[in-house]
Amino acid sequence: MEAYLVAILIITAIYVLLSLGLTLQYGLTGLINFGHVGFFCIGAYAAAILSAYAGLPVIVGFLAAIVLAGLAAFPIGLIALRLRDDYFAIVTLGFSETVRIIVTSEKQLTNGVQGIPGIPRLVDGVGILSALAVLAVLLAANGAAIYAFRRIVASPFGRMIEAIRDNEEAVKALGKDPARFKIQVLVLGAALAGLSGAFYAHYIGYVSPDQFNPLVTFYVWMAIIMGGVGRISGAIVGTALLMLFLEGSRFLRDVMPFISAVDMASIRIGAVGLALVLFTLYRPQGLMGDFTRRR
Amino acid sequence: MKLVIENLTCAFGGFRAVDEVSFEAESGGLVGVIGPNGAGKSTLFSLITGFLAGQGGTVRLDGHDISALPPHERARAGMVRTFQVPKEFAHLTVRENLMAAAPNQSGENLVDLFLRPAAIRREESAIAARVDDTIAFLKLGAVADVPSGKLSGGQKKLLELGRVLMTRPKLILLDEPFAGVNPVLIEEISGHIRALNADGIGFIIIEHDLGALSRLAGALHVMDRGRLIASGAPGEVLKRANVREAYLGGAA
Amino acid sequence: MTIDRRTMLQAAGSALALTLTPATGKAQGAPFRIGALNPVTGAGSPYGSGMQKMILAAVDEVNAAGGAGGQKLEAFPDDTQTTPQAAVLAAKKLIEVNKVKAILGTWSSGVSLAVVPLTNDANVLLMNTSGAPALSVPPANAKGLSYRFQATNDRFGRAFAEIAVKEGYQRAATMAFNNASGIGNTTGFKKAWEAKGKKVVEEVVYEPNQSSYRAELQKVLAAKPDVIVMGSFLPDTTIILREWFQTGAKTKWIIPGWAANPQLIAALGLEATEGLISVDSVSNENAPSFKRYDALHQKVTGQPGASNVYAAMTYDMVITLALAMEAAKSADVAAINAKIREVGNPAGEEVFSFADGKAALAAGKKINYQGASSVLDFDQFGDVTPDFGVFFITKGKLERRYVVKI
Amino acid sequence: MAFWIELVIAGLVSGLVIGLSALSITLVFGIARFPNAATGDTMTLGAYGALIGHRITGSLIAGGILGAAAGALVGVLGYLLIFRQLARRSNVALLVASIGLGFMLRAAMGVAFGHSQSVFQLPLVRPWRLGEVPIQPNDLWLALAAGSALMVVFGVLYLTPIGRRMRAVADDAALARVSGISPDRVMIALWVLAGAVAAVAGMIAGIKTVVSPEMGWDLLLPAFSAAIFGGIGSPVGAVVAGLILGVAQEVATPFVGFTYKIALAFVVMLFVLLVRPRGLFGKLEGAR
Repeated sequence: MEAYLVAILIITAIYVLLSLGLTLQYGLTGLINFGHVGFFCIGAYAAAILSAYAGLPVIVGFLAAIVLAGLAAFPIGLIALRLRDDYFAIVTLGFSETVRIIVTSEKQLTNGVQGIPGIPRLVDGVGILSALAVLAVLLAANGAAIYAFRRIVASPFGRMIEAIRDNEEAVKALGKDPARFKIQVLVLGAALAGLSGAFYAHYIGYVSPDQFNPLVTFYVWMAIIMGGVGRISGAIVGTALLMLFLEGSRFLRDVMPFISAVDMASIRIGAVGLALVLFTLYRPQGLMGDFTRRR
Repeated sequence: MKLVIENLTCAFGGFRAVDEVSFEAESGGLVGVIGPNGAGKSTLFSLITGFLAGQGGTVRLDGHDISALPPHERARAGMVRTFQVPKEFAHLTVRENLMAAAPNQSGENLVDLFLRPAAIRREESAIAARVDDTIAFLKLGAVADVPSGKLSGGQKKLLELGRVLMTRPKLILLDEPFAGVNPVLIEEISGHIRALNADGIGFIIIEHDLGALSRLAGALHVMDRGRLIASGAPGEVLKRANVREAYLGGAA
Repeated sequence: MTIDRRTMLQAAGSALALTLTPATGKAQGAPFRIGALNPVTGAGSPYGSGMQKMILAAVDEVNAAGGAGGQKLEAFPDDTQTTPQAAVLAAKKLIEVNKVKAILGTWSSGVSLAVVPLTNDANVLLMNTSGAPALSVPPANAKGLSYRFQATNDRFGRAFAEIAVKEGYQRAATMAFNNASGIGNTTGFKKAWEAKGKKVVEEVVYEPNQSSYRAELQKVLAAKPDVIVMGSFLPDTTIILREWFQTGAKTKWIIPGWAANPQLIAALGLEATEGLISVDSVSNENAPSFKRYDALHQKVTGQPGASNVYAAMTYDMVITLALAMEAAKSADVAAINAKIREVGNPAGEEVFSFADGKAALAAGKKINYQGASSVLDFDQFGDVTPDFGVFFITKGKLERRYVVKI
Repeated sequence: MAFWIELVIAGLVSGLVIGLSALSITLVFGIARFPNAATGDTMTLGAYGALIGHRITGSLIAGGILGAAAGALVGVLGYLLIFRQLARRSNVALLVASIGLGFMLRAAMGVAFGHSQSVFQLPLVRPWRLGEVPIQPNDLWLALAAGSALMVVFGVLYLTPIGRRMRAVADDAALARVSGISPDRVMIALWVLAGAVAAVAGMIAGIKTVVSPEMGWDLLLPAFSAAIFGGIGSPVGAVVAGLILGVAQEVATPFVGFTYKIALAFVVMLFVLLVRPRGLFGKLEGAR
């Protein structure tokens, strides 16, 4: 039981990193990134290729995951930041689908649809201790990310990105270039997603293109919308709720065997949809509080 | 600083919102732009400050052609505008709004943010001191820590003026600073403008309230249907027949 | 549905007890726990619930025969959702919460590759129906705890090549769905075909979920092949064949059995499907074990057993496992693992059911279980090499003409 | 030569599906001002509706009408229950809600119809030959169906009073409100039209391929591309862009490879946004 709980906590912690990135991008800056899974994918593949194929130390893969995912955000940012919000959403969604097609097609590098198996574990060994060690590393990474996040929110930079979310024209009128800030935010969030991807690859041990479909992006969106947009606590609580919801359905079937598993899959995605609609309609600020108050 | 605009033109479809408008303004001066609703005054501001791309004409600042520069670079050059409908950062407090407007903050650079925290703290307290002065100057002390979205219309106008002042501008373009503001506050704002003008800051002001503006402005430009129909000293311009007709319509 | 509150509460209570009570040591009579980890939802959903039902049914069959190795079996069903992440968490749950000793019935290669490190770590058996060659060898099968009841995609491809030679085709082209299984089939074919000194005139790999495959089809047909070999699934095969028929071309097709099945015929009609060659690992159809399986499958799903080859495999997994337990007379995984080849491979009396095998073992004989899905002889990698049935579709019926062995 | 002509014909037929779905998107985008991500699942619903209608009546036309009615109904319900409540919120709120609505539709169809594929039971026919080029009768029927759907939409938009009001709202919502146009009636007309068009697109896609709960989602990206390419808010543009995109996908794939076919829609979209953000015929700018 403990090891299963630890496994859920590990996956939760991986998703919290994703949620934090999106909170920075959407919650604070107002960037509608619908391609989050693309950066996650780049991070996972960078870590997988460098450790499983090239045999480099794990830390190199992690650094590459962060850097490459961040770099990938740069051109997307340059192009897409000229666009209106809703166009930005569609372009980023297209970006993540393109990333998936590229990792599917570039077989020499990614082994195509066969995926990359045998990605080394973060911590060798069997049993709960090694799982706890992985969790500890992840929590440390989350802690560092949250620390950096809070520093940024409390800084002049944080003040400016919130100003951009509130009114971009006024920011321009004051002589500051919103694009410069938005691109940095996009890169930061993408780098966090890349880090998350590296953890994911080393934990699951196997990556293949079909793991990186847009549903992952929408799960993260659901988490931050439920938890509370623009707040660290919202990202964490929302992600925990998401996991409870995804994993809970596993136990629900133990308890209510008359729901067929096939229907369960539909019910799961329907509930994601219902949550998105209801939260948008009735509680746009999410569970953890008021959109108007930061920190 | 001297602003010269020549033949600025902007058309939407076949409709010419601004039609070959030219004039000048400079630091220490105070120019008023008046005209009936839809005359193209706000569009003119957007053309000057780069928020709209027109179909012709040039904008020169101290002799440099800045027609191709994006809005934030024009603002950084010292020419800063406000908006007809205030664009406050609604979720930030008055104080934070003003802090955000201060120019050249190294805390806006992520690398400095993590590598030079002490320097940034010093900088922040310097900016905070300026913000305190600005709040006192604009008498916004009572609402300093209120989210700006909750301010009254007049207070938002003051806040926008304050934000502009934080950027240390040389030329300020005010779009209807008196609209929706009570007469007492109008006198106050006028007082601020005079004081700043005396310090050498130039103003271009769009206004409906002719009384307040004609007492402030050294020169008036009158627009009607996108064109500049009269320019000159306020007392003289307002007497012209075509101005009276355009501006006051049949009532004259 | 007529479930009153009382039965529901009872069901809920007992299920909770099952889920949440940890295994109570090795007391005599405590059941041997196995996980039925199947693709109930996602891409594998056409097969997953049948696979799971057959595991549960086979467990009942074993228990009805008095259990194996002195123990009853108890199965815990779960869903991989056909995605590695969900499968990993499900496997963790099965291993850690339900304390299972074997996980049966992972389907897609991606899922099996993601689950196998966990089963290795926990010293748990994994029996899968995946096609990827990587599963045979270390690191995936480093401990020899993983068994594959399905032919590898590569073997399918080799069977395709045998058939193409036998039918006298000269100019073969391939079309593959862009995933591990689809490409595995066509590359396996290409290797074997070229080894016979022949050429593949055109190869196309296509993306799923398109509204038309005409460009792909045209490119293949432009090379004027006499046969097109597919590595495909049902929806895309439906669309491709419909478009092919409407172009008026007259090519022959060799298609894996999971795509060229009765549903395909129902979708396309008699004329378009006439003469298609459908290839499947032969369920061991004439064996008594298949008849048992077929009857059981008919009972629990209402469908004929031949409609789901993977269900036959999961049925065999339980029987094989139970026989190995019986032979080992132990619930120890290492001891059971040591006996799996012994009860499955030749040199032994051929048996066709758990009860018969148990009786033979009790009589001190060696046994060779002949499964419903194939004869089930495991090679050194834990892979089976089933025979392949070659079905020609004639007048809307799948008609088996012959069997190829590779 | 015949090879290329065949590809172009195939592309035109695919393009009709893309064009119709883009038309639905562009109508909503132009009038209700948000990208409606539930369009794909409305298509799926239309396909299932038509499938059921076809099975019951044996007539594709009756099936199409039932499918279109189902699409229109979901459009109107979505408006009344969700989108109207969000009218004063940002377009992000509307976009997120539309994704939610799409997921709910997909879930409901998954439960109702299962996940295995369904097909329209239509007789398959060998093609006619025009010289070297095979012409498929089914393609002609599909083109005819798409053509009549287009005629209805353009008829409503350009020949009826409600259509004139819709275009007025698209041009300037505030002005239209001032001049006494009831927004509710225009919006309901819009959602009827948008839902029905998406449903017809779904039906055609379903006839060409197979019907499954996920089919519409997969067609969404090309549809968005075409809507942007054609110019948001331009019905003609959406259809023309859909056709161009369809042909481009088919004709280009022998060069770029088949796996990159799907990415092509995205590349076209990026290119258009960079070079001509208002698309072929559009008024709204995608760039700021």
